[in-house]
Amino acid sequence: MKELFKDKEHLVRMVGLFGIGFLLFGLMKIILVPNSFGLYGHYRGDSLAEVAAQPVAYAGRGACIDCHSDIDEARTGSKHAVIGCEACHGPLAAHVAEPEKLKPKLPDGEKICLRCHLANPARPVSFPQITLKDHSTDDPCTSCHPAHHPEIS
Amino acid sequence: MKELFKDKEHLVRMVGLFGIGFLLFGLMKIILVPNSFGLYGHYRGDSLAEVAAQPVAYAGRGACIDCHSDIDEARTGSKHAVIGCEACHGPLAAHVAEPEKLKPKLPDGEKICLRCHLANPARPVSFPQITLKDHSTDDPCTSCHPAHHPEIS
Amino acid sequence: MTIDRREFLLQTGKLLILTSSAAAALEYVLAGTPEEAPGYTVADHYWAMMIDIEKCIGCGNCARACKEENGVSRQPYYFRTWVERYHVRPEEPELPDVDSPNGGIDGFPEKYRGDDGSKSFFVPKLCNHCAHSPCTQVCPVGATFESPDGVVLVDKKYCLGCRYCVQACPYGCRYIDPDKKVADKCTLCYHRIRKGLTTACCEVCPTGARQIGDLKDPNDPVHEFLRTHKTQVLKPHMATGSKLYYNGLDGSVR
Amino acid sequence: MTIDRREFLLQTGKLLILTSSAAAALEYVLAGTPEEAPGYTVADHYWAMMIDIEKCIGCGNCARACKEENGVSRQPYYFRTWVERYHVRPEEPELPDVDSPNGGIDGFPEKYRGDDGSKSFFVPKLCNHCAHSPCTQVCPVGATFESPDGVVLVDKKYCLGCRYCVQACPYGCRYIDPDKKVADKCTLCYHRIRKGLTTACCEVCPTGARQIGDLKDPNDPVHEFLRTHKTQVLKPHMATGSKLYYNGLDGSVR
Repeated sequence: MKELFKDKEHLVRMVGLFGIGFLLFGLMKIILVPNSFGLYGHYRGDSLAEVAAQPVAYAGRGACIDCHSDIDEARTGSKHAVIGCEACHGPLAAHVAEPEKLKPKLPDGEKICLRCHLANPARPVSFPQITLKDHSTDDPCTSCHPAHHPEIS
Repeated sequence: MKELFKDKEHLVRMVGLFGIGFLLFGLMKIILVPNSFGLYGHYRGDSLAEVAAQPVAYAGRGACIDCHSDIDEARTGSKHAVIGCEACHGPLAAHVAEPEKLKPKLPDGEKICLRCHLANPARPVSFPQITLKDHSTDDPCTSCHPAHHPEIS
Repeated sequence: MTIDRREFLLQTGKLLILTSSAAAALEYVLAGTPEEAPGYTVADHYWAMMIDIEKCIGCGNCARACKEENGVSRQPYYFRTWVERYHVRPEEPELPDVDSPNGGIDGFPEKYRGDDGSKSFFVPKLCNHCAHSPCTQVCPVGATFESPDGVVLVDKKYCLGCRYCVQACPYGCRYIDPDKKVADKCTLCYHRIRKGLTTACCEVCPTGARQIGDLKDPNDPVHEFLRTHKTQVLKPHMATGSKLYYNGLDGSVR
Repeated sequence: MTIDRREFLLQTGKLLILTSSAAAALEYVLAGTPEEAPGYTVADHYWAMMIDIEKCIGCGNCARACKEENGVSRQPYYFRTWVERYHVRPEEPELPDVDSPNGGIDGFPEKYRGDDGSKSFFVPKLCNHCAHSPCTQVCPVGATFESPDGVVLVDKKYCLGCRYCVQACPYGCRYIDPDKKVADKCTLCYHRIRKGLTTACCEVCPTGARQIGDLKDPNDPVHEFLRTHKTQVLKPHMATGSKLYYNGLDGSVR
């Protein structure tokens, strides 16, 4: 038995080195691997909340209608009733946050109308489309078709 | 020069053998490769006509209506007007060839009707389907719905 | 419950056209020399088939008529065309249940409930008559080929029955004829379309879910169909050049 | 020209539901602590998107709103969502002309005739939020991943900008953010859907051609959509488990 451990010095040295190695590895792991890594999978779990923390630019039609229910009522029965307000009026979360300070501009009627309704062969045939030169007048679209209820009855 | 052709005998033998080989190859090609092979592509061109020579079992609605125009007129305005006669009556080219000799049997009404109209969740919802136990009577289908004009007006 | 005047005139017009050409050909058919029927030049035609899933009611008329017309074995393992029923459960849209009892010839017994949130529909299948068909590429003797008019055919006199083509078809549309022991498959009723008749399956389809079309004929309704529908072929990534165009094909269909 | 009573009630009902949950969340949004908005557990949701090609009019609202909402570079080479115009000529249905000028944001100038027998339509594109996404598999550091609620996201703090994921995406949906030099892509407006809001692109789509849906919510209209439509995903043979479901997808779309 004593024979076996005759040259034990190199064994002690080896065990020592291994121990230091493990300690260093553990230390590095604690320092380098973020806390939430592996929470849900092979990625930083915290990054979900970080992505979710991005501010909102479009408030959503719900926030608009909270104040402007009169406009929503004006759309009743119209094909435009299902369109989000910000589809034409642009992103308005800032206006919702500070209604008085940040007032939205009125959209440029004709440009906005034609964005959807200018004839294009790639549009579904059932969708209402106009060819400008064949259309009745040169008046602005909204003079005949109120934007919130464009149907001519 | 004479030196070069000193042992010409083996050359003559070789040329002879090649000649016989080519002749045999040509002969085999003529015998084994069908005439029309390669006419349109890497296949026997005649096989097109051979496939096309198969006799017809279904005469097609055109041949039926040539004689039975009264039935076709009875279908006018019905949803069944566009259905081929042989869809219900079976293949009748033999009857067209010998109208008197080979008389078709009347189709088994109910079975034929239900083949299309028995309710099945895989059928398009817009297609008229019936659930037998919920349907009005036990009478044969055709007592209310004439097969050639099934609409109840 | 009546069809409107416009559609009626359209359908009647179609029938008239069909009648005259079919009648002209029928003389030759009945005389036993159909190959001499006039007016067919292979270079003038290029055939395709369109299937509208939205119209298929799974009546099995097509599979039944195909066996009658082409003398296909009555055993339930041999079909040139057949109808599959798909049942797609919402949990596993990529693993649908598919059945095709006797190819759909005897109908589809009620098996699934219609109100469990699942989606079910019928998919008629047949040879895709590929423009770059794998089956013709593997034939060692040139016994199967794409005809100049776009139909994939088998030369039954020349076929060795080696089964290479059966293995090669990505759509499972070939079989070995149990009597003749040679490869067999849908011919797109080549003996009919050359005479101006439609295929047996199209002739008996009650809802018009199947239509053959001549891509080289500018007046063929196939062009209108392809223009006004969003069509899909099966396994497009295999680049087989399939000419079997489906409307309303679900992503679960393989 | 009016919508019927039934549809009106349906749409109004949807708005009411949206309003209450959005209003509850908005307080937190405006207070700058949106991650604390109540009522969202990742395990309770699983997001997908449905696009109905039959409804898309190519107005470009989606692409425009996406850039506004997510601060995507205004250069015309960077898009999280964009609209492609397909123009399929009858001679070569497999080789369509595809264009997407500035992603569709400025509209699609008239370029093709409608009466030449061709077929044209719009195809909105975005990240497919694959369940088995190739892009997350190649990331060497775990900076991109599928979240438990089914959204493929990028950890911008952790990304090295090595571009492996950009190469791996079979749908071309990733780019390197020109400012931050890290991978960027559609987040399915993760910051919005966690608050009960819909995505910016869905919010501004005037025809309802886009809808997000929660596959784990039995009351979500997504189930009705998937049940009543024949849906397709892009490149199904790549088995990416795409959760971007198209209705009315043409076979020419790649």
